[in-house]
Amino acid sequence: MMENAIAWILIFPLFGSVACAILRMGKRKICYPVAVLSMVGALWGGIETLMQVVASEEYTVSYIFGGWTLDSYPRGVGIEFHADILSILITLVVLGVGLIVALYSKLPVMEETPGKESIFYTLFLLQVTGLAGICLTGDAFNLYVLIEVAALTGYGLIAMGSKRAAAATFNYVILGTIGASLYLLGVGYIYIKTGTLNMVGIHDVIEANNLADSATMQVAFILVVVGILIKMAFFPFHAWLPNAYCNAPTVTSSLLAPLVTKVMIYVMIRMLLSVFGVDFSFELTLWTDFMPWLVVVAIVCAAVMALAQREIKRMLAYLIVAEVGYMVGGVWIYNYYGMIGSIFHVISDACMTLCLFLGAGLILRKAKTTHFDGLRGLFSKMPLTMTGFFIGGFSIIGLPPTCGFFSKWYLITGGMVSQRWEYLVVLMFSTMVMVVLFFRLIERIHLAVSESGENLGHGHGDLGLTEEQTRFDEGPLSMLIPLILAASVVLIVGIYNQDVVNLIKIFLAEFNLPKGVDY
Amino acid sequence: MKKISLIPVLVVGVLLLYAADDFPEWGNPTAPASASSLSSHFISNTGVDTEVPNMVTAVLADYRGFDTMFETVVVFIAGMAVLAILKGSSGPFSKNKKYTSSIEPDLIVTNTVRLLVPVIQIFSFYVLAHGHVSPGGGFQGGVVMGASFIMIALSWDLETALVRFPLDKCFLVAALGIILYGGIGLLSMFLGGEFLDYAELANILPVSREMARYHAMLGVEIGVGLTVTAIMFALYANLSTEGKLKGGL
Amino acid sequence: MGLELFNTMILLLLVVAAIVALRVKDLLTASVVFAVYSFLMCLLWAEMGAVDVAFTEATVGAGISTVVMVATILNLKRKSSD
Amino acid sequence: MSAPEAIIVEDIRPLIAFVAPLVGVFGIAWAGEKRKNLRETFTFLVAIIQASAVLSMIPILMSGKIIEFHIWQVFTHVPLLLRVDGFGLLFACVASVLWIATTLYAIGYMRGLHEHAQTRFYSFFAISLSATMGVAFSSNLLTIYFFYEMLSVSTFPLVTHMQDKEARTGGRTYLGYLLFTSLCLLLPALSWCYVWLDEGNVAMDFLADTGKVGAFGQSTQIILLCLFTFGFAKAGIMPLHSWLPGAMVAPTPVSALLHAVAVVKVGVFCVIRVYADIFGLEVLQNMDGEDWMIAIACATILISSLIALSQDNLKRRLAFSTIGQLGYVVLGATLATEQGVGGSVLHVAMHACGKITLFFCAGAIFVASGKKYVSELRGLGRKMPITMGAFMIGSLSVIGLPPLGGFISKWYLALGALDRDAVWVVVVLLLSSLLNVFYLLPVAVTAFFRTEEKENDTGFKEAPLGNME
Amino acid sequence: MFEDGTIFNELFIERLNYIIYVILLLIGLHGMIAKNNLIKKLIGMSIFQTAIILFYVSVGVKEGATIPIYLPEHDPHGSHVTNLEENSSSEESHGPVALDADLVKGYANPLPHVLMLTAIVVGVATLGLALALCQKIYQGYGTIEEDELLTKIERQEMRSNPSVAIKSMDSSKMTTVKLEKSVSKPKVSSSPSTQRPNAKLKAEAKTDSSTTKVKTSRVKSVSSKTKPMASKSTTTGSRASKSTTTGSRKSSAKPNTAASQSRTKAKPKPKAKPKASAQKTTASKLKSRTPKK
Repeated sequence: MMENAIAWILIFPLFGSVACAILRMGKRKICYPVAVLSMVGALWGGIETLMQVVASEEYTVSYIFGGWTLDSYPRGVGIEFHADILSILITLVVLGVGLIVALYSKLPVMEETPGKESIFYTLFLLQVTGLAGICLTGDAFNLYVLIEVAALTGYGLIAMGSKRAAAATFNYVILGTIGASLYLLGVGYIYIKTGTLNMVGIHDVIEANNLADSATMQVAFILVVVGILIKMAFFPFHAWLPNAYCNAPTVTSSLLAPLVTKVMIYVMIRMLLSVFGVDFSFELTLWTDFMPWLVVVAIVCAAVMALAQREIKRMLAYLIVAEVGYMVGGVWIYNYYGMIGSIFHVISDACMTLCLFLGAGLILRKAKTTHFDGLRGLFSKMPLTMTGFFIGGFSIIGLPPTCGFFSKWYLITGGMVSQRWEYLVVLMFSTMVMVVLFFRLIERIHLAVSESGENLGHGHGDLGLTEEQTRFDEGPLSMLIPLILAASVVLIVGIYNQDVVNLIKIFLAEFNLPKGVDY
Repeated sequence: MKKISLIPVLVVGVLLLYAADDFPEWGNPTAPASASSLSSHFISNTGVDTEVPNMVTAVLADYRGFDTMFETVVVFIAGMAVLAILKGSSGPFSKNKKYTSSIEPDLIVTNTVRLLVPVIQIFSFYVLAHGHVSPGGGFQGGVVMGASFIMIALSWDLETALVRFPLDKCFLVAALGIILYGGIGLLSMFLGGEFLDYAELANILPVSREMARYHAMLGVEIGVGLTVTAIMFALYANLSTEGKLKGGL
Repeated sequence: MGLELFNTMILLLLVVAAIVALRVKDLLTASVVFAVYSFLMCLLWAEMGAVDVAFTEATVGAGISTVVMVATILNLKRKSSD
Repeated sequence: MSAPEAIIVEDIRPLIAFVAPLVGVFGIAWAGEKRKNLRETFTFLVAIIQASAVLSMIPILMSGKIIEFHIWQVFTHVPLLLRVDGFGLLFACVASVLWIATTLYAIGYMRGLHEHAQTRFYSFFAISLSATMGVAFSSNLLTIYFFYEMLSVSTFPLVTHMQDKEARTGGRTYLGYLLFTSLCLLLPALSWCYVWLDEGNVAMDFLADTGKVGAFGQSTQIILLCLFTFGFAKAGIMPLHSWLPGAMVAPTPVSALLHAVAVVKVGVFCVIRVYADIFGLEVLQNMDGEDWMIAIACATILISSLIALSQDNLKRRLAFSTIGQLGYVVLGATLATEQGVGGSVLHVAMHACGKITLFFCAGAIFVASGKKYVSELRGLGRKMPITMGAFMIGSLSVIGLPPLGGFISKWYLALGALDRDAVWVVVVLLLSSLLNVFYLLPVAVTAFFRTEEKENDTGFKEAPLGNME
Repeated sequence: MFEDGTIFNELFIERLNYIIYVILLLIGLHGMIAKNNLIKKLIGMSIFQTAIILFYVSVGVKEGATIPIYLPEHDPHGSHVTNLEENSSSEESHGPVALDADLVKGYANPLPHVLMLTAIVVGVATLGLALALCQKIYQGYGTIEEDELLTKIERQEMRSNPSVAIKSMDSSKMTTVKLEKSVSKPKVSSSPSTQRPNAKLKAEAKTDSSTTKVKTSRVKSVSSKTKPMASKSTTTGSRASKSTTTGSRKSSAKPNTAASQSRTKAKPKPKAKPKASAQKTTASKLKSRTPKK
């Protein structure tokens, strides 16, 4: 039972979703507990695998489906799940966020997509299966199939919203397909040169007859990386993200926003480090020169666009694009600390974005709008929700006890040590923008001043709202507790950041990334 | 606007052509892809490992069985997503034309279809079951079976097809397909092997380990066939009537 | 030389079918031409030795996707602006 | 202060001083509007616990020991460590004792004006005080940064308490300056030190790592010094000072305690920590560009005193005088001599007591008569003798007349300047004291006909509320 | 099968497959990006995917190799096994033997074929889903042309905004007299709890939060990308996308409900001192919003 815990991570949500589909006929109410239970089971599998990974001496668990063990069959005959520290950490983030959103989803699903609960939970669980599978798989083609599983469920979950969501999803389908197909083409080019699909196998063949300088491999590298950048909503290809996440039902955006882009960044890191190898991806190709400048453009534009928004979820969507810029920058400044910062930022950004989107969902439910004008007096009306929301906000700004500070800390260190001043400057600029964004929001909620600046109340704290509007009425408990859970996770990850960073350092030990610090 | 979008297309084109001349020559057996240890193992050992003559089906269902399971899940997702999008959706421009069967089903068409459908369905069973030896297998068999139901819907109207294969049953059958596939994998896991390790089924089946794989593959193909049949028909039913399951073509 | 000619002919026809499928105005004809494109592709693969893939493309690729596409088009407008 | 190698004692008291207000916040929030008196008693209780914890540490420190308490290991090599040494304890005593006075005062003030949302007011007040304690007892650069940020964020609701237009502009300038400077200037400087010194595993501890910054080149040191000086914008050094007058929008108890004692002093405290404990006096002395800092400090003193002259609004005048006084403290630090730093440390305490009295009086005047402007105070002395008396004593102490506290610290500052043989600094000191006289005394004179002489060193008055007509 | 013709023939014909696959890929990609009609985009997408499948299959081709199914002599259950029926229990014959190297050359490489089975099915699944999306778009907006769709979305969001913007414009003019805050119930910015009756309708009507023009998928042109128009105009009632309740939603009525709703005058409930010098319909006035903050 224990030794194939890694398989249980995927089996639980898969069979949970099928159970939800079957229960379509029966009672509607049973889907929610089934979803939560399967997520709990998956999380148990994840933790169990983490124990195994940490216990094993070379810190990896390799599990081949179909019994084609390595000793009697060449590597790559069966599909191999190659879980090392980085992949199991990201899997735990995926499963944790999935569990919290599953707990959160009880009421909003019933209200926003009445009559389709069981379909919703089926797609929800399959989405989590796809994402967890992406983090664990060690086979390049299997990764494509899992990316498609995650993408298709994502299209379905988003398009369940209004007709406006359908229009936004169409855009997402086109872009997603281009990205996934380019990745598939890249894997094809790798296969034509190396003859194997197993990631470790590919790495060995590239090392063995140093294919790095062959034209096909260069093009394969470009195709794979561009494909993943498209899927990741990196700046020039981010057009689908704001529309998709704003018009989607609340639970969908709370599930997709924290996970989809982060998992794709994990895929990029996996491709750069484990498949192509450090010197192939960073030394030979000239990406490391122009990529940070692209990141600078990405973060600046995303931050400016976030400033222009008048609606919380759209602002958060542009913030996600900016955060993607952070992580891509962290990877491409080709530095030990930058990589630690980028990996830690994947984890912390997932928690932060989850916290913010859950809060936005609650605000939407209670204040009937997430538009900036409708938020006045929410501090007194829903204090817990607002504290949860703004813990996420402070974490994005990077105030100390939260996890955002530490990821920004490592990114700054990486930028400094690798002498990438443009990356540092853009980090500072975007922090400023995020300070303005969130405190503008606090101001809107806290003060009784209209946008054009004239007083609304009679001063002395009268917010110009009726008593009934400022009466204390929090959101339902089933939505509030997950938000508080998410906010506390943000703080806990911040407080125990050293343990996570040590794990990351163990993972990065085997790649000799330049430390760049010449004392 | 069209001209501007030509630029990225040309850039990609140049990129691909630049790599094209570096490919190994066309079809020579010593190219890395064909001569790699992986594909030569498949060709030489499929007979030994799984006793299945059709290597493609062997690799599809056994060696890379996990891929195929997720492929079935992709089909299942397509069906569910289409249902999710179109269920109960109506807009100002939706063609909720009442189904007035102005033309009742044409005599010749209905009769030929009545004769053809059983043959098609037998052929689909053949394709599914004989996937081990001749080209074919779960997907192709399932689609042919689904096509037979669609043919009924085309010739008569959707209601008669739905009488034979109601939509709720569709999704039940689809789910059962995946459960069958996953179930075989789980069973082999409970019997001590990894997930989807069919050889372990030899403990309960009175056959050798290779033959256990042979039969397990058949079971898996049936699972895939069930799912694909149900989803293809559900896809057609939903798309042709915008989810209202009335009318159709 | 026979197979060689056959192979090249199919490839050229494929390109023609693809271009026509995208340029023709009426969506129904476009989907029919796309069905032709799929069947040509299936022929090419059969000739190249990929029988399983050809069978799948014939049934799944050409068969179902054309039927589904035609079903959708009949629910929408037939005329396409470009 | 780099005290001699003293014995380190592990003790829980600094943690109590830090955590007590945080725990109190729950009590206050729970008591809430309905049980006002219970809420007030909670605030008092917490203030007294904090003050007693701080004061009880004095004897331990007198016997030469240093108290430490390890809270959390932030990075493998950098702990979040509370350490109580002389300078920190002095500042903590001043802050905690004055918090009790302010609480007493705030109760009268808030109830007098029927202020709204008092629960929020008291709870955020307590949080900012715990942050002040944290800064006072922090042992390394990262800890001080943590609590500095915590203080900035927790004082924002207090500054924008009125929730109206002025509160918005005040809040914006307040937070704009503080967060921008801390994130844009302080964070890079901080991470620069943490990255480059000792291959990245330096703890920037105030005791152990003094003078390590010397390892950098001259230009880097100067840049770091500027980044730190202007990074701690709470010290209100000239170019980045305008948040302080802007924050006068807040109710008077806030501006009294925070802008006379807590927030402003935290800024200056950090500047002194950086100058004395990170750079160390030797490194400062042989840093060539360092006397520019003295020039900046003197400019701050002179310009702010001049502006204070022209201010009619009493609180804005006091605000600019605070900037001036802070200029003294920064001046002491920039002089980089033992005496100078001693003087500035003393001035921190003396100015705190003096200035808080002035703010109390300003608040009392406002509560009683609703007057805000100096010109309106004509003849107020007869009606409110006690308040104006206290005002008189407070302003004398701030000006620095011999018997009162202000004088002692200015005296040491002058000595420090002489050690550094910067005579022009002494001239600036005298000139600015003159200016202090010009903008503080007229307030009292207009209110009184005759001046009273009363021997009262700290001008500590119980809340003037009791005898308001 | 391929005799070695001239070098040109060798180079061109040999590589023809790869060149054709690149051409098809480009046609598909161009179709996806440049075509205006949504269905055409989908056809382009399918061509794009089939081109990639063509590439994979042509990778697996071996010269002079038969299809990857065992010929009778290598067949594990083939003729050399004494009894011919499938599950012959008596396996005593020498059983299937692994082929040696030169025999392996006789069979095509099965791996690409397996991968492409999956790719085809994924392609069809995506196509089915995208067609469902097209139907929903057509139901809602009545068009499947990209440009018409964008203008319609734009108009719908503007329709739900302008009534607010204009209304709030003149409302702010009316309330310029700062001091006398006559209305007991000050301007309800947007959480119109008092308008309980039509809140539900409004909540249900609003489908989208703020106008962001759905950026056409001019994705690939990195430099000359048209940035999505950051939403300048704002809507107040930006309800989350309320899915259509089963009751048929008079979406056509949506535009005027928004406008009418904002014009309805909720009677200002007089509080202690109703000094309403000028009768201001402020209660339901949505708060004044200058377009650019």
